Formats: sequence, structure tokens, C-alpha cells
Amino acid sequence: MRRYRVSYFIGQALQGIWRNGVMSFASIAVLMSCLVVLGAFTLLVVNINTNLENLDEANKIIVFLDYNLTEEQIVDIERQIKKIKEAETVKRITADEALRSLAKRAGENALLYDDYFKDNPLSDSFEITYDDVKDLTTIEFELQSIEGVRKYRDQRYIVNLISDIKSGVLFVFLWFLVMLFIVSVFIIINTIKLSVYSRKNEISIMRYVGATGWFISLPFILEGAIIGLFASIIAYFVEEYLYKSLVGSLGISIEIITLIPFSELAGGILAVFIIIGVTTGIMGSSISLSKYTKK
Amino acid sequence: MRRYRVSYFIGQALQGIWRNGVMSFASIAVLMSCLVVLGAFTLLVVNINTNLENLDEANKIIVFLDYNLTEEQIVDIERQIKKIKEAETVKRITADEALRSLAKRAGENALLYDDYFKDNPLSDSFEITYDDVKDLTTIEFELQSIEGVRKYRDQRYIVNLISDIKSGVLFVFLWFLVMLFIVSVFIIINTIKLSVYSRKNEISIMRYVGATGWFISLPFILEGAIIGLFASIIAYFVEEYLYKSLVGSLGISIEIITLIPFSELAGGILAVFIIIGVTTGIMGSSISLSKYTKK
Amino acid sequence: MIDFVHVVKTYPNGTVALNDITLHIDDGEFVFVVGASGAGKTTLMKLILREEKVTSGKIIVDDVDITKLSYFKVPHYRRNLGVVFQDFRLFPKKTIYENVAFAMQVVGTPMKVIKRRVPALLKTVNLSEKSKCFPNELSGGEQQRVALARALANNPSLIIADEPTGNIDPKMSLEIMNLLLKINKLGKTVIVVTHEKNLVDYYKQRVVILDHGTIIDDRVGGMYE
Amino acid sequence: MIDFVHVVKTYPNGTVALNDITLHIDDGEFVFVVGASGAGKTTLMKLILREEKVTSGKIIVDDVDITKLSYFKVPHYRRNLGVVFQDFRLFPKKTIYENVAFAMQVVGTPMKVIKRRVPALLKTVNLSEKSKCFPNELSGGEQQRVALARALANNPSLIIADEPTGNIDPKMSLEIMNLLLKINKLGKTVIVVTHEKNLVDYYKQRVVILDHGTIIDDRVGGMYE
Ligand SMILES: Nc1ncnc2c1ncn2[C@@H]1O[C@H](COP(=O)(O)OP(=O)(O)OP(=O)(O)O)[C@@H](O)[C@H]1O
Ligand SMILES: Nc1ncnc2c1ncn2[C@@H]1O[C@H](COP(=O)(O)OP(=O)(O)OP(=O)(O)O)[C@@H](O)[C@H]1O
Ligand SMILES: [Mg+2]
Ligand SMILES: [Mg+2]
Repeated sequence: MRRYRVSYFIGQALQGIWRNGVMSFASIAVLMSCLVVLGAFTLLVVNINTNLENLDEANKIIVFLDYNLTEEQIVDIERQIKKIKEAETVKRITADEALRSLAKRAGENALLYDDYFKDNPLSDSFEITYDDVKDLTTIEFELQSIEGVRKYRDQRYIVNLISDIKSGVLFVFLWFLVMLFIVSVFIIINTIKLSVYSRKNEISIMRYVGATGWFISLPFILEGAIIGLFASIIAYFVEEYLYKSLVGSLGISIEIITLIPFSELAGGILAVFIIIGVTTGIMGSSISLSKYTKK
Repeated sequence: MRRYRVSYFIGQALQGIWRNGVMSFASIAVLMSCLVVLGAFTLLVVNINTNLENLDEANKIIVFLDYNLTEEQIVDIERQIKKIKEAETVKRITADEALRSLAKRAGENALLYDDYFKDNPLSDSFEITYDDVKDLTTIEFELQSIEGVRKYRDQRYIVNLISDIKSGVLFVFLWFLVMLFIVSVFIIINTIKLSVYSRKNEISIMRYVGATGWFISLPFILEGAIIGLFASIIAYFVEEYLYKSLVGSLGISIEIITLIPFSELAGGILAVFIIIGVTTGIMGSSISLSKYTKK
Repeated sequence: MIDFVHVVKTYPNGTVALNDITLHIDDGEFVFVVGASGAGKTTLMKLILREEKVTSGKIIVDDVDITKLSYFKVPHYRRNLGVVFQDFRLFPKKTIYENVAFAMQVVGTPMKVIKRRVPALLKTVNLSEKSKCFPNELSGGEQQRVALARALANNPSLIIADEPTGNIDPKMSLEIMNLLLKINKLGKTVIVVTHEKNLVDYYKQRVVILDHGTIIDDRVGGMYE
Repeated sequence: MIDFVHVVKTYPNGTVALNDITLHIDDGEFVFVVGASGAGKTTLMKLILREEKVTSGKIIVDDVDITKLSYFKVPHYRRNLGVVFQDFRLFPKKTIYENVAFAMQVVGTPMKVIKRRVPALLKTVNLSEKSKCFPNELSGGEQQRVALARALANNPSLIIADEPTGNIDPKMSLEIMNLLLKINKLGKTVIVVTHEKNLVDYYKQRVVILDHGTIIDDRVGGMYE
């Protein structure tokens, strides 16, 4: 068998794109749009996720000690608590500190606490932070066996609430992202299908002239890949522009929200775009071709 | 001039859809996908908006009165406050109530307040709610002129924070929705363009046989409309299924989030789908046709 | 009445297809146009149909200079012409019946007239049994005859046929030429492009010979070559 | 060597295009296939090309029953055939040069051979100046000649030409027929479908006459009709 040259196939692909201008343009436009939407939504999800992470403060347990413990006993308890693997940080809060923060919380009525500073009725306590809600039970179990612990208070309700919101929001968004992804792939494949469809005559003539399936397909598949590549590069720049202009107009008004700078995500976005663009481009043409090369 | 029959054009349109099965299917699929995404995102935004509305509790001012006012004076102050147009509701909080809620807030350390119940050191107060953050300044201005008002505390910081988040979130989402809409229309038009493109020969033959522009276009435009109609109806049912299954799997895990039932939105969604579907279908074909009917 | 006045047609790629053509065809004439491949015969037809525009010169059809026809008037003008294209130009997604009927629907012919006339036309070209077929289910000659039936559908006053017998066997060719002659006898103008020497020689009508875009011979009963 | 053995071809819509055809064509023969429009000539060609499948019967080409050819072998089989289709089947988005070159690229001909051979082929069919044109910029006859050039590109051992002169003037027709005869003299098998009585009568080769899907006459030097 004689040799076929790679340059031939690439040349054919480029020629195909050029000579079928209308179709190539429409395909690139559609592919690009899908990628932009997909990318924008991913950026949204990533940002939401990052901002939700910051809500983690609620992951702590306050451990109240018995009244009238000696300093040694307290230090000993601290040592025992620190032994608990699941406890991330352990911070001692003296009775005075506790009273002061209570007074502060009363706001307007802080003066009500004045009397107590002379003879503090509170005990020392420890603030334990942990990483995961699941650790809570273990930590509490361990605490029960420590002498001198009067009681402890977790923020289970708040924790659960926040974690519910987080997982709910993420669930909805990830679900949405998946849907968007499926729809995009579907749209892209359909678009490329249409464009291959409008060239089915050309394909059948190739068959009549004795071209094998792969010889016909390769330029079309390369066309799909090149269109995908074009589309993803354009989509990247559109995305950058959109994101930056959004951050620009949003950044001023809200400070508590942290927006991830585009540069941090740029590489990943470009890579994912190219992967999706090229893959769907190739898939789209392969799928539609198989119908017409079998004659 | 002789008469043309409407049934002819509709017949031609249906025939066109049927005989160009591949293309019609692809167009409907793409259109439908776009509508589903658009619809899903709108539902998301509507739900987020509704849930954000519930965060409105922060819109209140606490007005602290002078100590030792007579009941009459307090009633008089209440009357004056109620005269402020911007004040939505005005609620009196007696010194005892205030103390009790303070004690409650102290949680663990509520016992610290026991002594005070015998001789309450707090004053009576009023809680004013209002509708819009903008009213805050007006209300506070009015309060200054009322005798017996010792001081007042707004939650300006919290209010601003929440309002920032709200407007930020809504901004992002509406912006996103607009983008999605533009992209969808763009994709749909491109798809229909592709499908008209693959029939450009047919169109030019019509011209050669003496068909006028509108005679050629009408069936194509009707085709676009019918495809749009099909797509939007299918999209509606897909949307319903998706939303209900999402609500189903989400409803269990989070109670603080209110999800609007689908039935409440169904009519609107269907209407909007049909409007968008049919309009873009018509637009898509008209735009692409104009190129080919001018020969 | 058709008048070509110093018509030149140069295609965008520089090919001069027609060079200074002046030609008069009276109402009710029957004209053969012959010439080598690439001589410009089809281009001449396309100019009359206003599918292509002249580069210079005028073409007057029934007192109207069709080179100046506005985009909106072109379809109405074309309805008076019945054209058989060299490449048939049938609608691939319409049946034979629908292909012929379409030409009549364009001019708003009532349904019941169409239902009567189309089968008659298909009978004339011997294709009655194929009326429900699509063009790709027909042989080359059959497609050509469909094109002819469509050209005759609206009873046009001018019939232009570009190689109407190019894919048709001699017997059928004669039948078709006889049909065109019969139509011509009814007062219609008929222009036939053909390269079939036999036919041209046999019918002894006016023959216009084109060569490289110019008319090199034009006489009645003229022999081909 | 081509052998049709009791071949029947019925199209999906029920048309019986060929009915019990038995036909033997030796290597190096020159055969005219004639017959009325719709007689089944093109169908016969399509069966040899394996564009259509037989309904029953066998077709043996060079000792291979092509009715049993697997999908993967069809392209390789087709490369030994040079076909001029009745409807040309040129690539609309490729230039004339590329149209001819493509047939050679398919079989992996080196670039420099292509660069030499394509212009030579175009010269043979008198289209040298049109090599950069697209098919829609050519006249009917010119397109037909491009199809012929493409059919000859790979020096096939069997050439099938369906109405290769259907759109071509008599002079050029003679040239093309002479070319096909010359190729035949070099040992290639040539099958020509035509309805041009003159040509058939003139060349006195074997003539197969089809009528309604059956062979009604088959002899050397046989007169048309
Ligand atoms: N669209 C076009 N663009 C460029 N050149 C063209 C175009 N159409 C035709 N030509 C050229 O103009 C010349 C005349 O073409 P035309 O089709 O009129 O020839 P013809 O006499 O009909 O030939 P045939 O008998 O082969 O059909 C030819 O050389 C052809 O290549
Ligand atoms: N794809 C098809 N589907 C159905 N019927 C077909 C198909 N192709 C051809 N036919 C029918 O089969 C018969 C033979 O067709 P074929 O094309 O072989 O004729 P032909 O001899 O080549 O005629 P011509 O000289 O007009 O080209 C005709 O009646 C035609 O209508
Ligand atoms: Mg011509
Ligand atoms: Mg045929």
C-alpha cells in the first residue's frame, strides 16, 4: 500500500473549513457560545464554593471546666484535649475573657456586667476547632472521659445549617453545571452534525471514487478538531473579558465576597476549553460521518 | 392577482420539517436544549431571589427611651413614631421583655441576670421595621425630634451587608441570565441558519421557477415557528421533570430554603418558552433566508 | 419578442462567455441554438432568464429592458418563461408531481386546476407512473422530461430548453421535439439549445450558431456545421 | 472480465429496473449499451460500481463475486474502475484540478506524480485553462469532460461511461469516443452508455440493447434500433 501524507489531511481540513465558510462560522460560533456559558458557570460555582468555605468559623466546641480547678489541673486537661486527634486547634479562654466577651455581646447593656468583674462567677473554658462535622461525635465522646470537664457546647445546629446550605447550594450548582455540560456537548454535536449533513453529497462522491472510510473521515475529523480549537481559544478570550469586566463592576460594591482573580484560573480554563472543544468537535464529526461513509 | 391559500403554506412547512428529518431534529434538539438551560437558570434565579427576600429581618431600628417615663409619655412617643411614614411596623418592648431576651441570649450564663429581674435597670424601647434601606436616614432624622428618645440603634452594618450580598448575587445572576439568553438566541439562530443553508439549492430553484421572496420565505418561516413551538413544548416538559426531581432530592435535606413549587411558575415558563422558541425560530429563518431569496 | 443588443457577458473569473451578441427573435419563432461545448449557449439562456446579468448591452423582452428589472419584478417576469435547465434543477425533496405542481402554485393556480393539469402534463412526457417518485428515483432521461413538464406547466409564451434531449434516446427525442414544435405552432416562442445534429438537420428551422461567444451563423433551415 | 448471472434489480419502491440479465464482457472489450430512457442502463452501471446491490443473481468481476464484497473492500474494488457518471458527480467545493487530483490522492499517488498527470489529463479533454475553476463555473459539456478526466486518472482497467457525450457537441463527442477507443486499444475494457445513434452506428462495436430491464439484442457491429 502506498503512503498517505499527513499534510494532505491537514490541508484538506483547512480547505474544508475555508470553503464552507458559512458552516464553519456557524459551528465555531455555537461551540464558542457553549464554552463561554460553561466557563462562566464554572467560574461562578468556583467562586461560590470559595466564599462558602469562609463560613467555616462555626466548626467549634466550647468546653466548660469545673469551677475552682487549680492551674495545674487546667493545664493537664488542656494536654488531654490536645491529645484528641480530631481537634484541630485548642484555645484556652479564661473566666475573665469569657465574661468580657459576654459583656460585649450585651451591647447596650454591657453595664449590667460591671458587678461581676469583681467576683467572676464563670469558669475557664477551652475552644476546640475541628475540620469536619463528622469529627464532632468523636471529639465529644473523648471529652466525656476527661476529668474536670463540667460540660461542653457544640454549635451543632448552626453547623448543620451552614453545612446544609453549603451542600445544597453546591448540589444545585454542580447539578446545573452537569446539565449545562451535557447540553453543550449535545448542542455542539448537533451543530457539527448539521454541518456534516449539508456536505453528505460530497462524502458520497468520495465513496464513489474509491475513498475508504478513514480517508474520507480524517479531514472531517481534523476539521472538527480545528473548529473546536478555534472556538475554545476565542471562548477563552471572551471569558476573560467578561469575567474581568464583571469583577470590575462588582468588586467595588461588595467587600465581604472574595472573587478569585482570573489569572489564577486562566490556565485551567484554557486547558478545559481546548479539551472540551476539540473532543466534542471530533466526536461530533465522527458520529455524523459514520452514517455517510457506509455506502 | 390570484389567491394563495394559507393551507398551502402550512402544508409546505410541515412537509419541509418532515422531509428534512435530520435537520429538523437537530434544530429542535438544539433549540430545546437552549430553552431548558435558560429555563433552569431562570428558576434558579427566581428561587434565589425569593430566599434572599426572607433575609429582610435585619431591617429594623431599636429606639431606646429615657428612663422613668410615665406610661402616658411612652404612649405619646409611640403615637409620634407611628406618624413616621417610612416606619412599617412599630412594636413596643417593655424593659422586662428586653431583659428576658438578653438573658436568653447569654445562654449558658443566663443565671447572671437573675438579680436584675428584681430591679430592672433597662428602659422601655420600640422596635421599628421599615421596607427599604433608603428609608433609614429619614426615620432616624424624624426620631431625633421626638422628646423622650434616649438613643436608637439601627443595624446599618448588617443591613448594608445583606443588601450588598443580595444585590451582588442578583447582579451576577441576572447578568448571567442575560448572557445565557443572548447566547441561546445566538445558538438557535445559527442552527437554523445552518439548516436553511443546507437547503439553499432548493431555495434558488424556487427563484428560477418564478417564486417571489415572500412565497419562498413563508413556508420556511412557518417551519421555523413550528420547530420553535415543538422545541418549547418539549423543553417545558423536560424542565418540569428536572425541576421536580431536583426539588424532590433537595427538599429533604434543607428546610430553611423555600423552593417555589413548579405549578406556580408553570404557566409563565411555558409562555416564555413558546415566545422565545417561536420568535427565535422565525428570526433565525428570516435572517438566513434573506441571503438566498435575493437571486 | 426578444432583442439582444450588443450584449457582452464576462464572468467574475474573467471568462468572456458572450461577446457582442446582437440577436432578434420574433414572437412565435422556433430557434435552435447550437455550438461547441463552452460556446456560450447556456449563458445566453441564463441572460434571458435573468439568472445572470449582462456585463454590457441590453436585452429587451416584450418591450421591457430586462437588464434593468428590479429584484421584485424578476419573479413575475420569470413566470412567463418555461425553462428546461441543462442540469434539470428539480426539487430533490419533492415528488415528481409536486415538482410540476410547484411551478403552478407559485402563480397561485387553484388546487383543482393543478390536480387536473399535472397528470395531463406527466402523461405528455410519458411519466404517469412515476408521479409519486422523488427525482433521485428516476433515470437521467426521466428527470429531463420532468423538467420539460414543469417548463410547460404554466403555458408560458416563451419556452427555453437547454439540451432537452441530452439524456434521452432518439425515439423519445423526436417525440419531445414534435411536442415543442406543436407548442410553437400554437404561437409560442421556442428556443432550443442542442448539440444533436440529426434533430437540427431534420427540422429545418432557424439555427443560430455560437462559437466562442459570438454568433457565426444565423439562418432559417441552416445546417449544423 | 465481467459476468452478470441472472441479475435482477428491483428498487425499494418496487420498480423492476433489471430483469434477469445475463451478460458476459471479456477483458479488453468495447461495449455500447443503448436503450430507451428508463431501460435500466444506468442501473446496470450502478450494479457494476456496487453503488446499488443486486436483488438476486451474481455479478463476477475478475473472479470476485462483487455482490458479496464486504463494506471494507468496496473502496479498493472501485479504484480499479474509472466511471463517468450521468450526473457528473464532481465535488462542488473543489476546483477542476482538485477534482481530478482527488481520485489520485485516494489511492495514495505521490504528489509529484499528481502534479504531472493532472494537467496532462486536462489537456486531453481540452480543459487546460479551466483547471482553477470550480464546477459551477463550467458549462455542462465542460463538466462532463472533467468527469471523464477523473475517470481516467488512475489508469483503471475498466472504464464505465454513462452518456459521456450527452452534453457535448458532435465534434468533441467524436474526439472523446476516439480517446476511449484508443484507451481500449491499450487493453482496457470500456463500457459506454449512450443514446447517440450516430456514434453507435459509426463505430461498429459490440452493442447491447436494453429494453424494460432485459437485453433484447447483443451483437458486434449491431445497429442501434
Ligand atoms: N458561472 C461561471 N463562472 C465562470 N465562467 C463560467 C460560468 N459559467 C460558464 N462559464 C464559462 O463560460 C463559457 C460559456 O459557458 P456556457 O455554459 O454558456 O457554455 P455552453 O455553450 O452552454 O456549453 P455546453 O454545451 O458545454 O453546455 C464556458 O467557457 C464556461 O467555462
Ligand atoms: N433509486 C431509484 N429508485 C427507484 N427507481 C429507480 C431508481 N433509479 C432508477 N429507477 C427506475 O429504474 C428504471 C431504470 O432506471 P435507469 O436509471 O437504469 O434508466 P436508464 O436506462 O439509465 O435511463 P436514461 O437513459 O433515462 O438515463 C427507471 O424506470 C427508473 O425510474
Ligand atoms: Mg450549456
Ligand atoms: Mg441513465
